[in-house]
Amino acid sequence: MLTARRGGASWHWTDVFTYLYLAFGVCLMFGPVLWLALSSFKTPAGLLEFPPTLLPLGQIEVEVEGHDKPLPLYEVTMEDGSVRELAQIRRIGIIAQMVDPADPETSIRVPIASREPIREFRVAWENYTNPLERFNFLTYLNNSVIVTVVATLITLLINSMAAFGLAIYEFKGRNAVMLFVIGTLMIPITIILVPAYLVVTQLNMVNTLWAVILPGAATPTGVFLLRQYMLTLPRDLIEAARMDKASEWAIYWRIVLPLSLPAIAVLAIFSVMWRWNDFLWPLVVLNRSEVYTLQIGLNAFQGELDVQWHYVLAMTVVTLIPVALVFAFLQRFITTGIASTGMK
Amino acid sequence: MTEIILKDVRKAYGDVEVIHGIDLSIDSGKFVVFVGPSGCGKSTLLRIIAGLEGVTSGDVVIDGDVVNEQPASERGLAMVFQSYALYPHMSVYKNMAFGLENSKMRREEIDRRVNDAASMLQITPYLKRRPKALSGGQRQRVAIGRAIVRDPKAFLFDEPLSNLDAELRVAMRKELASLHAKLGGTMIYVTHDQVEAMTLANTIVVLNAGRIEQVGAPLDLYNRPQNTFVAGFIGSPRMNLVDAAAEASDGRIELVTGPQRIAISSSIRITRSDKITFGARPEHIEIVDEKDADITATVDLSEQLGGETYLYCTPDGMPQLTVHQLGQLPVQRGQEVHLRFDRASMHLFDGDGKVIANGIPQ
Amino acid sequence: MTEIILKDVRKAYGDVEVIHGIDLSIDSGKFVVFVGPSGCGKSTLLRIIAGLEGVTSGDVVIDGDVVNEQPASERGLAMVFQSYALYPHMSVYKNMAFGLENSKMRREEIDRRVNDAASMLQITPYLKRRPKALSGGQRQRVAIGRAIVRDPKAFLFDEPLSNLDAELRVAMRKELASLHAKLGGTMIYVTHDQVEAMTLANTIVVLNAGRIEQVGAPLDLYNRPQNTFVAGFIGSPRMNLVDAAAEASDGRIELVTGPQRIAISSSIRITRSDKITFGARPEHIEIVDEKDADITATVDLSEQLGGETYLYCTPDGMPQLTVHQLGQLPVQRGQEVHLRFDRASMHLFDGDGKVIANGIPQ
Amino acid sequence: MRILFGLLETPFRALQRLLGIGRMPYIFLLPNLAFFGIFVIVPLIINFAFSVTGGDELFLNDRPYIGGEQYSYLADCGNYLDPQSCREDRFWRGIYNTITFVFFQVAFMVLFSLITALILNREIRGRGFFRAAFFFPVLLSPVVVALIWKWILLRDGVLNAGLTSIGFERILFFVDPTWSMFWAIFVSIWAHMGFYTLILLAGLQAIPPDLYEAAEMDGTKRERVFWRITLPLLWPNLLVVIVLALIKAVQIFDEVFVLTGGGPGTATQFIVQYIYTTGFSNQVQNFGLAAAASVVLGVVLFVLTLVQLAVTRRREDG
Amino acid sequence: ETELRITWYNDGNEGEVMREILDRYEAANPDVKVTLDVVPYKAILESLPVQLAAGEGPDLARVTDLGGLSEHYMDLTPHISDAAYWETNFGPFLKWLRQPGDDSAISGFMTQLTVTGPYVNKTLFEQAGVDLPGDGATWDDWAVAVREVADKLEIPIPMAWDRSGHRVSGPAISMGAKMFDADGKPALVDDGLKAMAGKLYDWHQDGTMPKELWGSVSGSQYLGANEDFANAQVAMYMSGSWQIPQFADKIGDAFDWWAVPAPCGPAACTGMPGGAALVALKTSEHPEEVGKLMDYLSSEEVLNEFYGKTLFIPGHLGLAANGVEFQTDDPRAKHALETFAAAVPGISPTAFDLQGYVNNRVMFNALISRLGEAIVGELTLDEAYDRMTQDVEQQIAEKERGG
Ligand SMILES: Nc1ncnc2c1ncn2[C@@H]1O[C@H](COP(=O)(O)OP(=O)(O)OP(=O)(O)O)[C@@H](O)[C@H]1O
Ligand SMILES: Nc1ncnc2c1ncn2[C@@H]1O[C@H](COP(=O)(O)OP(=O)(O)OP(=O)(O)O)[C@@H](O)[C@H]1O
Ligand SMILES: O=P(O)(O)OC[C@H](O)CO
Ligand SMILES: [Mg+2]
Ligand SMILES: [Mg+2]
Repeated sequence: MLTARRGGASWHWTDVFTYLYLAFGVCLMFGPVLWLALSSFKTPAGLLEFPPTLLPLGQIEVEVEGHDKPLPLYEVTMEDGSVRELAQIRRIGIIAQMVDPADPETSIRVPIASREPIREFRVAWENYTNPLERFNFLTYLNNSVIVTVVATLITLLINSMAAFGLAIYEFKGRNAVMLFVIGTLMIPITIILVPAYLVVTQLNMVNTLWAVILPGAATPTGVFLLRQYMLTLPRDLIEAARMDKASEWAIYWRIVLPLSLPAIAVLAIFSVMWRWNDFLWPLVVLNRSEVYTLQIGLNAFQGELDVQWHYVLAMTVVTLIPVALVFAFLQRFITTGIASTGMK
Repeated sequence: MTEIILKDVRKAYGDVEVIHGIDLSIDSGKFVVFVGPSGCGKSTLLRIIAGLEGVTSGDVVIDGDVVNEQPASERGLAMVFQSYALYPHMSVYKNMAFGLENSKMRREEIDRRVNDAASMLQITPYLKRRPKALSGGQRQRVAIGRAIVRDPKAFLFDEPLSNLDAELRVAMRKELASLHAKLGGTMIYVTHDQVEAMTLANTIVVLNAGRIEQVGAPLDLYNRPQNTFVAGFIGSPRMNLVDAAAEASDGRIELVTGPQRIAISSSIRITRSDKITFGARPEHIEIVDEKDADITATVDLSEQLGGETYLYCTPDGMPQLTVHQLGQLPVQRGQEVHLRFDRASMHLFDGDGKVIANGIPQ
Repeated sequence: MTEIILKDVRKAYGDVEVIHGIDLSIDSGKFVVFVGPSGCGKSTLLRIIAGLEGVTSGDVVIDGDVVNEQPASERGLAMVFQSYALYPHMSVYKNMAFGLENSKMRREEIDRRVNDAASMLQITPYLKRRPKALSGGQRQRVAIGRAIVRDPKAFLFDEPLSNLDAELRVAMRKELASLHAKLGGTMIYVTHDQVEAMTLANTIVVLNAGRIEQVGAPLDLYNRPQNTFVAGFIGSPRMNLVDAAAEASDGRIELVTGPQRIAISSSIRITRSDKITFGARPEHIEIVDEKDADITATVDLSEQLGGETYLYCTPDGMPQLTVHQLGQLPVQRGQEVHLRFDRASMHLFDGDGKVIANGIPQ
Repeated sequence: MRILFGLLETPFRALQRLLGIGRMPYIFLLPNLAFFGIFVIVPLIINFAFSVTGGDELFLNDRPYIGGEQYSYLADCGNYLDPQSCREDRFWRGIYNTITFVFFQVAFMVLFSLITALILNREIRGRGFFRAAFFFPVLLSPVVVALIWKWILLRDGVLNAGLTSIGFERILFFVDPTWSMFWAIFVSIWAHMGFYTLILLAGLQAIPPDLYEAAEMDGTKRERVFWRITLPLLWPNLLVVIVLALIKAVQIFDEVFVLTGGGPGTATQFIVQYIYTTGFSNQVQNFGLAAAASVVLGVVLFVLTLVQLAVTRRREDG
Repeated sequence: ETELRITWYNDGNEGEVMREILDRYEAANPDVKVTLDVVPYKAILESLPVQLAAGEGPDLARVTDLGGLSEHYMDLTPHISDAAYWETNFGPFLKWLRQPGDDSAISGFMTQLTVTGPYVNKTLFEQAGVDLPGDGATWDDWAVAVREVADKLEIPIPMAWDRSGHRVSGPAISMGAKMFDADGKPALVDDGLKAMAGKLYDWHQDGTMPKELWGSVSGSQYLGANEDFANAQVAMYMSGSWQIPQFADKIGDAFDWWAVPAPCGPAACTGMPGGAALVALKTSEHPEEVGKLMDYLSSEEVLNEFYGKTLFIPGHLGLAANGVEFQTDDPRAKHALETFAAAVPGISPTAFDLQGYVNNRVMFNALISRLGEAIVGELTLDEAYDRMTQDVEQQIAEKERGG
């Protein structure tokens, strides 16, 4: 029985399996993200390296007398088998001209295959600072935040209103509306991209944040999730409120909404995720930089012929930070909330 | 002070009629209790009065106005739910103030009313707590408080005590009685608990399958049930009801059931009949000497509660009888006892279950 | 036929000890009932016996073997849960057969046992149904049937009737009693219901806060409670317990509480004491003429149940007393009544709540 | 909040007076349905209109009506089981790839979410943390998920570094159709498993613990408890998970597109990617054909929905 | 104040360079503000066409589907000061931006002329002791040489070609592919193309080329081997002039990366020309200002700075002839720039026609996607040829259906 182990009882194979599975699972779930984060601090050259290093490294450079610029330091295996630390002056073909920093006068010729760069832990902050300086980062951030917040608020409001209508009342056409809602759960946005764009142009919303905010506001998932939750609220409460002279709006706003908080929190989390991560749709409807969201702005490093990976990774990490924060703050809602909403 | 009248009220869900024409008049200031078996329509009737359900036909009249079309929020009644239905996200204070806020009452007035009700119900110390942090009895009081503050035309209660444990139920029952004495408002109370009905009501309405069986004061129902349903329903443990045939003999009437014959005075006008039912409450069957006995029975089970004893015993050819005696009877399973029905408290019903006599003169 | 012995059993959850050393011996074939207030450890103790919880220290001995390390599945006991814990996805038959299938019993034997149990419990017609399609009482019977088929060493019941309504509870209680009479196995039964405990038990174990207060036959506990806890706990409505001082005067002893003085015979050996508690059950207080009365009290509330009457009345300077009388007393709120304590049924306890006397000779 | 409430309460109260409580649900539904109609239903209708017209023009006025031609083009096959024999071979390959993907993805998704849920349902220390850890990837955008894994799986990625360091050959994962499909399945399970795990966890927690105790009293072995108690009682939740996972799997696009680019060849090109490329990322944006394919997809998904509805309905009844 | 919007994408630093130039322009023209909307390249390829079709485009855009979008271009002729200057200096490229049948419109200029051609890792050749095949070497000669290098040094990838129709087309034309029939209609598959495709196919089977590019993604997606080359995993890399800035940046002097002239086939020794153009769009409401801006941007002085700083091959004939001052002191980059610039005159006219053909991407896409499917074994080569022809026919027919 994989459910609970009582204190005192002897170890069952499932106990061992459980802990192995969990250890492995945590590595598997967090490992890749950590790897991404570490990689984002590597230089473009560091990223290309194989085998990859765990930590970001940079080659050590030393000042050598008689040379204006600092020279890169190498570990060289000499012909006699001894190992020396030498700085490289230049490389011509397969021969490097090197110099011992202690003895700047004599230059030594070394085949390039016998040297290894000497490196140290070095964080390439420029992966972060360059793009952030180069772009109107704050504008993009601002837009993303506006889109995420406003869209989430609208989504929460109209979805919860609809869910309220569907959960609390019995009325003609209720089943039809539900079927409709569930039916549209099935349609991936990708396949109606172009017609949806047409609608947005007709509404003159292209290049406004509304074009990103409004179309996704009426999520079927949200209506469905909230309704299922509201169905579990005791009907007595609603009747008690009616006896208390509450208007239907007051019942919605002051009774049902606060009580649906766990489900609303879950929807809020999802909505924030959807909006924050949204890429394809904004790419179509936003083409002016003052309305770019972060996802568009930061993906501008994906060119035609070259992807500037060091920037892409760094910017991916930047967009992950809010996700991580949301995660940290709302983690208890996520784990208990989704379970309690049942999302069925 | 509010008078509520139901005129031929009917209610159907879809094709199924569950309330079959109820006529009832509830006088102002009275404590009326609806009792009846589960599913008989008690809650439905209460909710019809509250306005939470519409009627299919008939009228609900409150203080002379037909309110059929008025939504619950405008009828000015207050209801206490079985589940209490306290708003879990509001403090006790907020719970009680909610209804007043809805009618846009002034802050100070709300404050005054809530505090008055709270101190009357002794829940002032909990005003800031959430319902979750209260015990069952406290919650119950908050639910009542929420009704009181509104100063409603009438109070409706739907099994308000059934979620409490036995001891608390007794205590709350006493509080409700004194509350009614204090407030004096019209109260309609649904319960399936005998004791609550008997002790709280001015008037008990016995419902069965969507119809009224009998309306009356508690002891009236206990002493003079109009039919076997009420006889069996009121009183705990149930009245022993035995089917018998009535045979006249010797200027007396004999109730014949199986081999047993119980003679009663012929002062009762009863025609010879094959189908009759006689009833005797467990507390109205005495254990007597053989010579005085109506019947002899074998004890199936004796339940000694200390202060009282229940005997379950079966006379030859008759269904089991319950006998209730004070004190600790030294009776064993399998023993024979001689029983006598107290004639003055015996009930006779005809073949349709209608009463013939409540109490038979010796 | 199984004997179960607990030796200084203790149980702690984390740092909190909830069972503080229980010694108890349950004889083979006996029906033992655990009672006590909520949270006192009844269920925990039962689950320790079942093997669903381990002990922190002490031993559980079944038929002479210490079974502390034996998992529940191997102790050969059967348990009936408050929630019934029927497998909702299996038919009644499957529910009953499941435990037998686990022990790889032959099909025919399983079939025989299930059918026997089913016919004994009168659930044969429902064998194919799922538990959801059964009423509360039927489910209860299936749960018992599931226990019976296994022919267990002992039956454990954790409040098995508490989910049933009042009427059904009475019926099932009777069935359980006759079941024990028929099967004769050792049964341990947890309840918080007075009546169940009194009527079912051979032996009642009164628990309080993880300790045993008293062990004895039901009437023994009723008649001779060893302390105020048991006195107050056993019997419903509760015994009236009044704090008083004992003063010797005139060769008699007077119990002084407020302005009231109640004289009792000095045959009781009681030293003059400031702190004493006397108890009288509601059924042991009589309404008498003024001249015979111990005290005079004002009626706060009278509850007329038809066959019996409860009076709640407050004597001057004393706490409220409950009085229980048979019949319909014509007593009104506010009226004065003269009360006398039946000396033979009066109980005296010392300052620590220990019994001094159960019954005072006149 | 309070102000917003007050602001909206007055008009709503007036509406309620005017219309009666019976009509209030329509008022509550209105905003959502309006948004929905404008941004989902209208596009769906346009999409259908696209599917019965031709050309590469965007506005319907400019597109000639061609009836079911796009549909018959899609359906033009020598042998439906052999994409090679079809006019639009990629559409059919997309379908068959999707079927393969859905089959394995759903099977393993359910299996692993079940195992994870069972494990997370045990009384283990730090259960909250572990639950969160398994849920975490659900929060990542599909593009990020794919980027992360692509970065790991490339020729010079960390996985190959690991393999070579323990003496294996490098594997070019994205060149081998089987590996590509494997990773497409793996990564999509990685990304979404947490969600399904939580649904199952909720189901597991809804199983009354006393059933397990009853089973224990009945002398049941752990494995048997799992098969005879846990699994049957979890079945409704499992069904929900299966159906949801099925629908999501049919819709798969972004993750796999960024991860494998649909390759090698067309080995991981799924139906939505086919629609996307045909209608959007080819030089001649063939809206008509893409729309026809998406209508076909829509019908398939709708059938799946009906199945789900039937299933849940039965669960509620039974 | 007028605001002009340019939708732009970046491969390297060209956005920054352009911004500097625009800043100066704004300073000189205070009534005009020019905004550079930098988008991912994906948006240029996928979103921009839909936006333009819906009439929602910007004033200008940097595009690569030169012909495909031509119906949306504005004719700048009335708005620029000197049409003759444009004809002289951008003549051959203006054609690429015109719709079929039009031979006068001026819509923009090339921000970057690209020439496809191979790079080699000269250091690897030296280490292996293999000589670089000289001028006039054929693709087969190169294949032999790179295999030898790879064998000796255990380099995983002897030769890599970008997964791009554009890349294959140069060599295909060298092998004799005609691309069009006598009527100028597209005729992708002929013996020349088959010869090239066959080689490509064989090289993938025998390990000369890695399957990671052609055998990896599906459809017409682009994949480059630039990172593997920069990581010294590749001996010869068939790409183009646009790689120069990033190689200068990423490789530095880690090894000698050398651009070499296009290898030969029986018909020619040609690469493909191509590139990105900055075009004016019909959707603009400020044609006058757009014209003025284009005048400024297209001036020889500004372009010299632009090409020089971005290390792009000039799309300006005057500058090409006089030589741009490339702002790099990397000898390898200089050499590469010279090599590609010198290749321009030798580009086959077929290559120019193909580049100028409106639907050339339809052909490229058919070519790569089907060739890719053949390389991984989903199709035989012959099936692939049939599918290519069918793809091109179907898409062009669909396009023509709308009129
Ligand atoms: N919404 C409804 N739809 C259909 N039938 C209903 C509905 N509500 C109640 N009923 C039926 O109406 C009858 C009366 O129900 P009601 O709740 O009034 O009974 P009750 O007397 O309050 O019972 P209980 O003591 O169990 O609360 C029952 O048969 C019930 O099944
Ligand atoms: N798993 C547990 N962890 C911590 N404390 C527990 C646990 N189970 C029970 N307790 C505590 O042990 C005490 C005894 O609980 P138990 O359930 O045995 O009481 P009970 O007598 O059965 O009460 P009730 O009549 O309410 O069922 C209680 O104080 C309870 O809070
Ligand atoms: O990568 P392609 O196929 O778009 O072609 C490269 C062009 O020549 C770059 O401008
Ligand atoms: Mg009811
Ligand atoms: Mg318990």
